[in-house]
Amino acid sequence: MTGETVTSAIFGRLTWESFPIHEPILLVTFAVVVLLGLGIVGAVTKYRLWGWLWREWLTSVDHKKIGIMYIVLGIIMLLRGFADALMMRAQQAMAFGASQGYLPAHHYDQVFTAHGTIMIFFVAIPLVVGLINFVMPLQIGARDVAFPFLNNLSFWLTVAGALLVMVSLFVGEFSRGGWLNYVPVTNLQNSPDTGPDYYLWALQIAGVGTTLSAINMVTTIIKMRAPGMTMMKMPVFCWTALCSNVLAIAIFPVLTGAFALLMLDRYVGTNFFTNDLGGNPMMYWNLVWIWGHPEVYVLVLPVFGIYSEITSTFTGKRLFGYSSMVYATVVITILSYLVWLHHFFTMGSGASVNSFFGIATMVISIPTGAKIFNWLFTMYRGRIRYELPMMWVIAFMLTFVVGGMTGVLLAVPPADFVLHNSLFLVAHFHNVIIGGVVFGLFAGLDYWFPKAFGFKLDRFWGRIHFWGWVIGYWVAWTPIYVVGLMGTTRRVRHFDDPSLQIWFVLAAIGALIILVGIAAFVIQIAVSIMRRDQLRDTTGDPWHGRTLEWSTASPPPAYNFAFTPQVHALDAWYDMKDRGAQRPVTGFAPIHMPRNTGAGVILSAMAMVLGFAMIWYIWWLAAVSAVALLVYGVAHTFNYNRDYYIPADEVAEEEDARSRLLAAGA
Amino acid sequence: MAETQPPAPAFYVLDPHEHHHEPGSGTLLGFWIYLMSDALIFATLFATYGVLSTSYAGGPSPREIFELPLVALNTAILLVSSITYGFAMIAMQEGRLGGTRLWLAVTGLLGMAFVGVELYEFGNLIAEGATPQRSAFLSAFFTLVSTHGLHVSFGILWIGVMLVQLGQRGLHAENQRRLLCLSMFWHFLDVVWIGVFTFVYLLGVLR
Amino acid sequence: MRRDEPVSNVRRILALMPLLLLAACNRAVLDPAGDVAVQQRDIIYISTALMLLIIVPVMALIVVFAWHYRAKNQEATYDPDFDHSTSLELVIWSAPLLIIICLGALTWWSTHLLDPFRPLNRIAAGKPIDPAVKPLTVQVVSLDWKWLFIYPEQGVATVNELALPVDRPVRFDLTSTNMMNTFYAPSLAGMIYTMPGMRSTLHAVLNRPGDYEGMSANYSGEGFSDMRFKLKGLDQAGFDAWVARVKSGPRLDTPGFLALAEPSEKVPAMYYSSVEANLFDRIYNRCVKPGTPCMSAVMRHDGEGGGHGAPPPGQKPEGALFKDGAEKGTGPNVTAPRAPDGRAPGSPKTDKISFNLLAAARSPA
Amino acid sequence: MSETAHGHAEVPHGSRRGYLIGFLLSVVLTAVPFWLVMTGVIGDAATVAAIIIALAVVQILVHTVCFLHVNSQSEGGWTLLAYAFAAVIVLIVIAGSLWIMYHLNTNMMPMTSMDGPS
Repeated sequence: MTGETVTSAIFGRLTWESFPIHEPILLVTFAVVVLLGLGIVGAVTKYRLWGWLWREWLTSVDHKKIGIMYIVLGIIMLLRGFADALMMRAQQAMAFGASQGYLPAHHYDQVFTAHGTIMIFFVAIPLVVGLINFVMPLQIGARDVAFPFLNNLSFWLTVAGALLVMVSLFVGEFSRGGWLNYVPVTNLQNSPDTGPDYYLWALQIAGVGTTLSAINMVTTIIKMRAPGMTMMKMPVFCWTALCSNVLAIAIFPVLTGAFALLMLDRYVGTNFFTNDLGGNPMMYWNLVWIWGHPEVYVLVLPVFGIYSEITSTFTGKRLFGYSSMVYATVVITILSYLVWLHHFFTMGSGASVNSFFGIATMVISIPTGAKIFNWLFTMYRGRIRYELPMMWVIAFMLTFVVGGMTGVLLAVPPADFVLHNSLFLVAHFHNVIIGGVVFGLFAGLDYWFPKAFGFKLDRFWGRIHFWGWVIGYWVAWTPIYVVGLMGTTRRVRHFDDPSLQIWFVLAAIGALIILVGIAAFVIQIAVSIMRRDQLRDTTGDPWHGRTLEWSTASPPPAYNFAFTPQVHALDAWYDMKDRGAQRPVTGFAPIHMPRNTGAGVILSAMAMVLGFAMIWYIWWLAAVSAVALLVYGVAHTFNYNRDYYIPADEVAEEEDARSRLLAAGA
Repeated sequence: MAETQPPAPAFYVLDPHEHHHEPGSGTLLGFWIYLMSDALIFATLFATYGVLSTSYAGGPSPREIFELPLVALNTAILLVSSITYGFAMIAMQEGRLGGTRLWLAVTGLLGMAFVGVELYEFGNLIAEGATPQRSAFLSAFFTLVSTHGLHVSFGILWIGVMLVQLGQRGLHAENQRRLLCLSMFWHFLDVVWIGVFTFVYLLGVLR
Repeated sequence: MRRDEPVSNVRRILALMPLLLLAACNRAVLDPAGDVAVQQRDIIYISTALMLLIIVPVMALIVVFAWHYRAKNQEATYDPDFDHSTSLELVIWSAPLLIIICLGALTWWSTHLLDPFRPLNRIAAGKPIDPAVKPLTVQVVSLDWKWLFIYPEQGVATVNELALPVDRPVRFDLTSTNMMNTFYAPSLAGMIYTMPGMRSTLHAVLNRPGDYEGMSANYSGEGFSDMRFKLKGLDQAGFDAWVARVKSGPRLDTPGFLALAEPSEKVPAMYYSSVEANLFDRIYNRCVKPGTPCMSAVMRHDGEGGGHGAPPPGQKPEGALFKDGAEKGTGPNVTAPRAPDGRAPGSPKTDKISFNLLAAARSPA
Repeated sequence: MSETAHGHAEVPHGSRRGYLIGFLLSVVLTAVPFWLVMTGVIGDAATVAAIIIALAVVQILVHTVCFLHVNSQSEGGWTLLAYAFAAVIVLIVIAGSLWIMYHLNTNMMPMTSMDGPS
């Protein structure tokens, strides 16, 4: 008895039973992850790279490196999230009539929850934030973001959240409450397990990171623009990044609040979202959807910016309707905050409330439509070069308008009454998120990769990647639209009606085609690295770009610009090329830069330990890590030594090397 | 197009002093934006309180448990602390280190008094059985008010840290910036408290 | 096993494709049997048509421009500074605006007309309601994980089987015991959430006899996938016969209901000849268990200013921070396989172990 | 933006006079609602509620101007813009939630639905 008490005081509810030794899938996954991990650790040790990794990357406050790390995180988590998708597709293609498929409910429910959570929070957000991080400061002619250390901390907090989600695979279990962790399923009495706790702590930690990052980006855009770059001379991508981050600042606190209240319910026994004692589960839905709907725009707005930059570059034209593009973005930002109820029309708020939110939702399609027209008329009288990024733009435009149409359809309450929670809805948001966000992110990666690494991505594998995704998307999701119209609902593990099976088999085939696309993407990167000498770009401007990031070297030096550019027009770099601006090659001065720090890694590690301890009710560890977090955080403020100067010689050396490269290429 | 333009102007800022971003020139704005996001956390809590404020679940109602004299005392303490912080800022602008530290310390003490009174109130409520677990109304009440209280406590900790840092380095530019941020934080908590005493306490007792 | 079987399978699938698409149009949402669902289907058609007015030209233009202005086509006009045109901007903003105005009007009108709380004004197109016919009331309770239907007029109740007389308006009152579910019979009408402590309402009518399906459309935990019910459309005589058949079952009283409310999966249809008085009211007032105060009474008390009362005992677990070591277990959902006697009543015989691919492959797919 | 890169216009600072005016105003604006509620001079609760809400709004503005020094000049107007935006969003969150949840409750809560049509 006392032994048990001591064990539970030390380990909380963590016992041997918490490890899924009964789950073959998880055991195999675990073995693979451990082997891969050991392999990476072994390789880093063998080549003595730990010091380099720590100094150059993990502790880096350079926005470019942090951006790249965000993107690496996003790609790794994409593989995990996609594995979940394949498991679901396989289960739904198998489980008809007498066959139960291969996943029992408690596992299947975790899979769809993890899929949604990972894809939004740990794939889409890191990829979007990563691209903004890398590109935006370059585009506004800045040397770093406003708060370089905060940037590093935001990234590592996101990693800490992602790691907690991954740990839940092997220790305990993940939430089974759907991607927004719905109550009452996740109330304490219905889910006393670790699932919702993993979810809440992972997202709470990552969410703080996202909020801080958004504050950082907004401040950067407002304060750090190059002289002459008024708001209306700012590249469209920066405008969309600004609006997206403003929106993130406006919504993430609400999510943090909602999650905190659910945590209180689970840990302290309060009655916010309980069924009894006055609690109101619908309030949770209300709050998470106040976050949830604008979140779509947080993801898609920067991607609209990416499409704008690419369209303008590869048509060799100025963007059609720049100012209407800006107004459309601002209008979407504000309107997206007024529509959240359309996610629960069928709850019973009544006709007036429903029609208000329905019509508000439709109104968003007007500025969005204007954007589509603007891209269309940018192509008009252009000279379109079909490089990889431009191919994604065309695929996006054709795919996204369909998603937009089904979205407006779902905004009509009577239609939503039959389509809500159906697979039609699932097909709609995958249409928007894959056809909008994911295509755009890949376009962005293809577009800015040469800027980050100095060589282009391989075109052959890039095309396989492209066609795998585009064909795969349509094969996988058209059948889901169809079964949705047949009244099939979402999150179902097993179907009675065998006549539906064919559609799910088709969808599974589509998922396999997407798998080919993903494999081609990984191969594309590997092949490009191996063939980097052939793919090398020495000019820094491989696509004949129009914005400032193309004016500096590829990869850009740590300080981005030896001399801050002076902006006179929209498409500043195009204007500079057009008017024969000469890059100064003498007179370099020392450059003031922020210093790297390990504080971000350490603080995030402490936050992760705190989360883990709270999930497993290891109160002593939670207390220790919370205190450590506070003490270390305060101690960090006593470090006033946060910056240094890059000597003028070093700058001169780097810039001379670039001059030689440019001369050799000319 | 090129012909109609005047001769090419400068495309690069050659003088490094001409356009130099002070390190942390965005700090104040960034902190302000952080406060706006914090305001939204409070908005969430206010909205939750608004929705649940009549769900007593058969338990005590605001009229029975709120003691307005105590709230009035606490409001007075917080108001005075905001003017003392103002004096600290004026001392800082005038470059008086001693005055800054003195007024900061006074502000910190007032903050402690505020938190003390709040803890006393909570202790009484819990002793009466009006615990956060009793009803949704009480859950929302405790969460909203104690979130504000936690912010004040954090502000007190920050004041303590600033007193030490002022002692070490004086009115260093970095320290001045931090004091300005803390000033915004402290006055922001006042603004939130106006919402708390109006919507929670006064309207609660009126109901 | 014949070697060419996969090929012929593929061929068969390809040959079936057009048929399948046709079949898709003949299913539930697009071919409903109830007037409300028919009107909702029509709204889908009208809105889609309205939007296609702009979507189709846009998609065509995308393809045309993408092809015509490709870099290789040197004959196409190239105008790198063309970036503004007031008249085009006007079209860009006003064309979608006009469509949204039409759609918005349609939305306002149809949302109010098809509001689930609003009593019906017609049985079908051109068939106004007969004021003499009182709507049939059905009380719906979603339990974990099955549906309970109470017919106060007939005094009977069923589980997972809902029978409705054709062409008679029905008023559903819906609530839930624990989870949030969505009552969804695609052939009948749109869906509506069922929530604990809340009573939602849905008005509908079934116009065509036949056997249909209904389900929970909102994920509610472990047994959610099989939370389905049969919807039978019967003529008046058939309905009366069905009621008589239901009368053969046992009585549904408080202990019986509490036992039924325990979580169970894949529950077959059950009949109850009679139902304890006010059972539905007590369910949504959350006071079925003897000794628990009813929400309506509590709220009336609250409305009068509240007062110190002890909380009803044992309604929910304490927060994790206050639990003792012994209570801290990972709950009923530990990852280890559940012991056979620990299985939820009525749950299928599948093991908790994942990856029972062998079992899946053995069963006829 | 170069105009905001220099100068002291950025730093929000107040004068002793500004702080004192703000303090006096907020003392009055706090005392009046407490006095109204604690003494109950006005019998009608709705009137009192309206008055104290109005006073709270005024007091929030006083604090914003006198203590937080928000004006159209600081940070080139961005502080004011952020403040206005946040105010709008805070309003949407609170009013929207209350509106939605109020309708849900009137439609479906036990108390009210009993009085409603059945």
